[in-house]
Amino acid sequence: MVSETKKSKIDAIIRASRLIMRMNQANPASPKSEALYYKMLTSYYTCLLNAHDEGKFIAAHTVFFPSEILYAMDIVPMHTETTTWMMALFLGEQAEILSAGAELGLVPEICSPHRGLAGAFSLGALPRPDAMLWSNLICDNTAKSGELIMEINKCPGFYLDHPFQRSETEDKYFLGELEDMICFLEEKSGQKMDWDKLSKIVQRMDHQMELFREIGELRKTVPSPFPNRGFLQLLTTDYLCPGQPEAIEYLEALRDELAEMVRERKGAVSPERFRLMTLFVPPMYLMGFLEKIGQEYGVVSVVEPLFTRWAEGRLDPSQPLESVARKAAMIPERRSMYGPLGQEALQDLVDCAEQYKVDGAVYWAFMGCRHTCATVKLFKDLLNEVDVPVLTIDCDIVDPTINSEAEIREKMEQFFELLEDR
Amino acid sequence: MAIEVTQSNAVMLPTLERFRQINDAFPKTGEILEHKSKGGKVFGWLCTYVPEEILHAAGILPVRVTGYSQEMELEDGNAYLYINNCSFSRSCLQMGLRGEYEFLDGMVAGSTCDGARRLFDLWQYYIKTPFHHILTVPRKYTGKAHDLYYQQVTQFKEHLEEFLGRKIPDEQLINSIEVFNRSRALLKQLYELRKADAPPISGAETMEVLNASFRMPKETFNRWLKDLLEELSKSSITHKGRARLMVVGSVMNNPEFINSIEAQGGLVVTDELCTSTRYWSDPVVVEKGESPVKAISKRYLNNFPCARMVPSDERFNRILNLVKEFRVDGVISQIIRYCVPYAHDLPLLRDRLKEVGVPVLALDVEYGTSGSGQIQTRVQAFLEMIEARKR
Amino acid sequence: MIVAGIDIGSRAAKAVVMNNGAIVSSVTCDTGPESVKTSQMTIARALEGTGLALDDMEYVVATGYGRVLVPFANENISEISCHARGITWYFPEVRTILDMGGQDCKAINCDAEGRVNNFIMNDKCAGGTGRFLEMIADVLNIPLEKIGEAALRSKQAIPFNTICAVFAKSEAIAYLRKGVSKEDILAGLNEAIATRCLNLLKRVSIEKEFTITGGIAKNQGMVAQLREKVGLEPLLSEDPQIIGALGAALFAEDRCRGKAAAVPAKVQYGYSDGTGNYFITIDTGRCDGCGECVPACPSGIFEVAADDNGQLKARVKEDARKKLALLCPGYEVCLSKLGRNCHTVCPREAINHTW
Amino acid sequence: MRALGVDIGSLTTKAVILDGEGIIASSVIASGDESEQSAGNAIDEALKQAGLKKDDGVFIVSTGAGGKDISLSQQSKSLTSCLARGVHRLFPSARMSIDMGAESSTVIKISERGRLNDWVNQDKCAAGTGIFLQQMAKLMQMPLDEMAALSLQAKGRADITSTCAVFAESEVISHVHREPPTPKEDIVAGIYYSVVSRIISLCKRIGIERDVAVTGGVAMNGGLVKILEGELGFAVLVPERPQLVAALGAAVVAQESIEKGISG
Ligand SMILES: Nc1ncnc2c1ncn2[C@@H]1O[C@H](COP(=O)(O)OP(=O)(O)O)[C@@H](O)[C@H]1O
Ligand SMILES: Nc1ncnc2c1ncn2[C@@H]1O[C@H](COP(=O)(O)OP(=O)(O)O)[C@@H](O)[C@H]1O
Ligand code: SF4
Ligand code: SF4
Ligand code: SF4
Repeated sequence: MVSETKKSKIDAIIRASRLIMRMNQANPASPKSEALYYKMLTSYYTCLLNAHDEGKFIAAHTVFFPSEILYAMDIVPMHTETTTWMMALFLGEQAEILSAGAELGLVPEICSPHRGLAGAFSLGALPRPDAMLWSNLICDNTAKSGELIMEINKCPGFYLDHPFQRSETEDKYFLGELEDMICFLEEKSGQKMDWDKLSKIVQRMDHQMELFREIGELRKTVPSPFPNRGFLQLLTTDYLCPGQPEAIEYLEALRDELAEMVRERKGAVSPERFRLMTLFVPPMYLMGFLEKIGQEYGVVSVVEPLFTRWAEGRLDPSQPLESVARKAAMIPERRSMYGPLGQEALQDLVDCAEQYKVDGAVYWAFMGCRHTCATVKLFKDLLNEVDVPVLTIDCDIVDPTINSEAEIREKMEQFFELLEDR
Repeated sequence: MAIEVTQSNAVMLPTLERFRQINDAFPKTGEILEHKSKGGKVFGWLCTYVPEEILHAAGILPVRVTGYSQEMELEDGNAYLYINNCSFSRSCLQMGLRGEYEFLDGMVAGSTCDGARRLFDLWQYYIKTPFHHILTVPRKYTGKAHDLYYQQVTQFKEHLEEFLGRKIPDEQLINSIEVFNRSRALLKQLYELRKADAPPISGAETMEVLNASFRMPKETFNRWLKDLLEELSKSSITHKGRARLMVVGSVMNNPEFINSIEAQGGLVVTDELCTSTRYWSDPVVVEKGESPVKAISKRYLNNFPCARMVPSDERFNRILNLVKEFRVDGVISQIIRYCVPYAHDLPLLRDRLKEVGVPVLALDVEYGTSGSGQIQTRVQAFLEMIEARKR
Repeated sequence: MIVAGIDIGSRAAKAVVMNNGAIVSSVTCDTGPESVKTSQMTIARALEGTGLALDDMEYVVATGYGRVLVPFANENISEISCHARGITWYFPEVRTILDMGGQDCKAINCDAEGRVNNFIMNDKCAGGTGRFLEMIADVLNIPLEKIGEAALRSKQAIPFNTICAVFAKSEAIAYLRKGVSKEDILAGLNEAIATRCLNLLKRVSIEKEFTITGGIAKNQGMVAQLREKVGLEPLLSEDPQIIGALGAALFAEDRCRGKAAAVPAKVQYGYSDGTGNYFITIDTGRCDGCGECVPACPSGIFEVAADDNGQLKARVKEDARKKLALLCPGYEVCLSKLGRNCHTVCPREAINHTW
Repeated sequence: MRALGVDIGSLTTKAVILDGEGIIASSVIASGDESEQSAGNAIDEALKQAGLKKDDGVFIVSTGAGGKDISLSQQSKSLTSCLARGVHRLFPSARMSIDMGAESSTVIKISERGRLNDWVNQDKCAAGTGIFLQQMAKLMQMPLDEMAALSLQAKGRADITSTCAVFAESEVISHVHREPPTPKEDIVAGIYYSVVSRIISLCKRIGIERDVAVTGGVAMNGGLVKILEGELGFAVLVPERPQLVAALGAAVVAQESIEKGISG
């Protein structure tokens, strides 16, 4: 086992995000929310970095995990996929991490963030967790990630089983799973669940979801005020700090800024020529490029149905655990990526195209993600019916060696030409 | 250097030929057409977590949905499921899209893995089979998981009853359980024969039997299999190889693939596949006072697990037991590319087998492959490696 | 003891002739379209000037892609085993082998005796193989033998996005058109290939010492890239391309020494007459000459003697061979009368009867 | 003002000149190392045919792999858009077109107005492209047209399962030297079939819609087109000079620009 303090890369992430935060603060033109976002990141990772020194219990978990419960139990969460991305993004260490994953014997067909996170653990780049938590929300990769990591870290683990469909019995089963997980955590960490705290987190989470929806509404205006890279930040916020004061602070500031821009009829790009729907996630390492090409061609992503469309509904702080379960069902990703593909999710896609006045859609077909790619054709058929052309780009979301910027630029330019022609 | 066979078996084992004919004719087998012509319904099922007894008790002929028995350009499959879903699901979908499963009156799947559930999603949209059902299959073995799965099986039964417009009585279910258990017991007998030093049946031949078991009425299958066992007991044929091998992995039902291993002298004595051991290994046990549906749901969730289940050690332990029982010298893991559950388990499984000194050959294959030259080279090298170790 | 190993690869055919543990000659020829002809031509070239003929070979082992089509070979063994065996001749300490040939690339992990522990091969796509480099050499108009040196002169390797053998070629052409130097193009390709190889190696686990075999190991540019990517100094033999054939020759020697019988040899004694088949088979691959069967047989038909390789093996006595049915009542009869027979006493299950 | 379209492909460079009536001149030359120069030569050749001089007022639109970075043209347009325009000009009923050039295969969908609606191209692997066919022809030691003619006589079809051009090569070799050897025409049919199945796979990704046109150099390969038709189950439209379609489309774009009054 590698000693974590020697090799863990968390402090490097903190240094990087703190640097960006300072740069933002120093630049009067930069929106206040930017600095708040990096402040949120800094505090999340500082907490993680110091956890073991402060005698705290670290629970590593996969994506879409109800970390509200961890916060309420005063357990320090570590979002494994996001943290691995951060390393890749800020420190440019994809190659090393992915190759460590290969060394464990994980074949290239496995989703790269998951190959990467196993690799990161085996390198000792992530702090050693005291427990590993994982679930089948959202896919087979998340469902299978846990056991290898338990073995690498020699730590206990809990697998949270999400039922596939929704019905009374299935909801009950999930609630039971959450209860069992709390028992597991109480036993392993020696800490108790603080129900009042959970209730407060749920209340803030409810507010947070409202903020997401408000931001979504603001993006419907022409021109859209929200920059292309912003979408990743929204995701990270929910992944890392659900119902946390830092998240609320950032999102409120962001909402106010966007509202202000809408009032002033200012767009994120000007002039705004094409409004895009983004399907699945663009490669993380291309965020800067997308920002640039957006400015160049007047293209702005206005909606990401698979990632930013929260289902309707409210949470009830007086029923905190039920609310945590309910939130899981409202996660945008869950509606179209997990569970049987219902008419409702498909209709929503079409509605989005109309409500957001979308000119075209770009489907980032991430080759590691099987179930999203399986919908490429279906979504394309549906969107074509309402006259929205769809560009599909095969890519890898963290490994820049799969396709070059030039190649993607070429495809996108061609697509803009197509849009122009119409 | 192939496995040594003492005699050609065509004469000795006429029933094996009959099984082979069923497989060659699939999906247009006489048995399926006959059932249809008598006004019977035929349903397709996708995964070993679909309780076949329920269909059988309803008078339906259950047929396992499989893909093309060859490696090919899956034009339709690629278009609809994209190229990164396992070629098994793409191959099945392609057969479906090309109308080769048009005789199906229903399609039943379980939420087993991403590939299977997406295949089901698209089947629902693009291939309009009259009846569709997907069961939520929990990934755990806890009491709560059993309760949930029991509920799911009950709901499935109710959905089916509604579709058929009649009830499925418990007596029918009990009868079906008996038929299926008999089938399982007979298959177990067949596998017992393979424990011998020089078994009377090869791995590729066993696969023919298994394939036929998904594609014909169980009653007939049981009769035939009994005949085959009889013939085997009288036959003087023996098979001997350079090493005793076990094939593990997801789905695989092309006997040619096993044949290409056996052509190198590796005798396949047992396996751990969706299309074999995982299909037949555990019987349904109806405890006193228990409803047949409960007994069925219990068996299906507790059955020899797929890599989707947690903890994986349940599966690993079963594999280790088989390795011991069948005196396995080496394990060939064949994983269809883009099959995530099995690919994720491989590093751990390799470690477990290493502890007991059993080497693993990992092959990434496409569904339907019959074993290319490259695969044969690998198998040959693997056998040489096993022999070198024994020395 | 004169033996030969022949490796019919996808791009080149190699042969090694050995006499009592010393290499007599070795050759490398192009692989023609017909494996049979290629193999005959290759062995003929290898024997040229040695004063030896094909008939003098006691044992020939074939390996490589065309191994099953060598008419004069006594046995075929996969190239994976042969490379591992061959490299021990030079470097017994090698644990990790990267074999880079014409159409495939293999990473092998082996032990001190050249026994393979684990291996992995590329498939589906020939990008990054010897054939690929040949195409590039062709495009750049540099002789294959010179591409290694050329790459070493590069100052700034250019990044390649594709590993498809055919497309990399056109990408290379495009770079040429843009005026990028041939050296830099080669270095860029080598880097892309080395990355792929590293991934293969990682999947079998990299241990010291490390070697590269196969024709591409002659390409210094490639070797330099691999040295850097893998982070280990590869041990290189003087002709890495013949390692497979050398391994095959070493296996042939082993066979001659009877270390292991090539085909599990079975010796049959007996006859058939109007009343039935009377054969006793002794599996000499299994028999270790323990002699348990000799006293166990009430008719005393067995004896133990040294075989051609000087190993002790059981056999049926000369004078008993013609009258087996008279001497031996059948093993089941023995068992029921005496409670034991030659089958039950043999610890290695080497004896079989037909009656 | 005349409209000139130039398509700089990886293998050949094509130029087409249009006036109000129709095509007045065209040229096909081998692409050289320099896109600029290839384009220049093709343009000069076409102008010569038309009896025109550069300063006679031509508006040039370039397209193709090398079309973007040349200074000779007043405008550049992507290959897919030009193909759509070109095909629409020739076959207004075509809703889909398969373009098979040397190093890429592109399938496009065309709206009723002749605009590009959707496209997909063969990426990252040479299987199923013209250059693959050329390599195979070299291997079979016969010219492309002879090979095409031969395929029409095939009774069977050799199995060529490898998708990688290099591996397919060794499959072909093993067919040639099999005992008894697979008939040459069957091998050729097998090769064509492997290309066709890839192409159809591409088509299916965006959904096949009739009528279908086939363009690019490979469309001159009658044998392949026949197999393609067989697999599609209906006849396709093949222009008289399929190689020129993209250049024609570029010329159409040039004409539109002239009409809109944009000039260089
Ligand atoms: N002198 C050389 N310099 C560089 N590369 C070489 C040289 N000789 C052979 N090669 C490379 O080695 C390859 C053949 O390797 P080899 O191991 O013989 O392959 P195979 O066994 O598959 O025929 C050729 O394709 C070529 O790329
Ligand atoms: N006469 C012919 N018969 C059959 N195929 C041909 C013929 N001429 C060219 N081809 C095919 O067309 C391809 C070149 O197509 P082309 O459209 O000129 O390519 P690009 O535009 O990419 O340069 C060649 O690779 C070859 O396969
Ligand atoms: S990207 Fe797809 S495969 Fe990867 S974790 Fe997410 S849902 Fe799973
Ligand atoms: S092969 Fe793997 S991915 Fe495909 S259906 Fe089976 S378990 Fe799922
Ligand atoms: S069966 Fe009896 S008599 Fe025959 S060889 Fe064996 S011990 Fe001897």
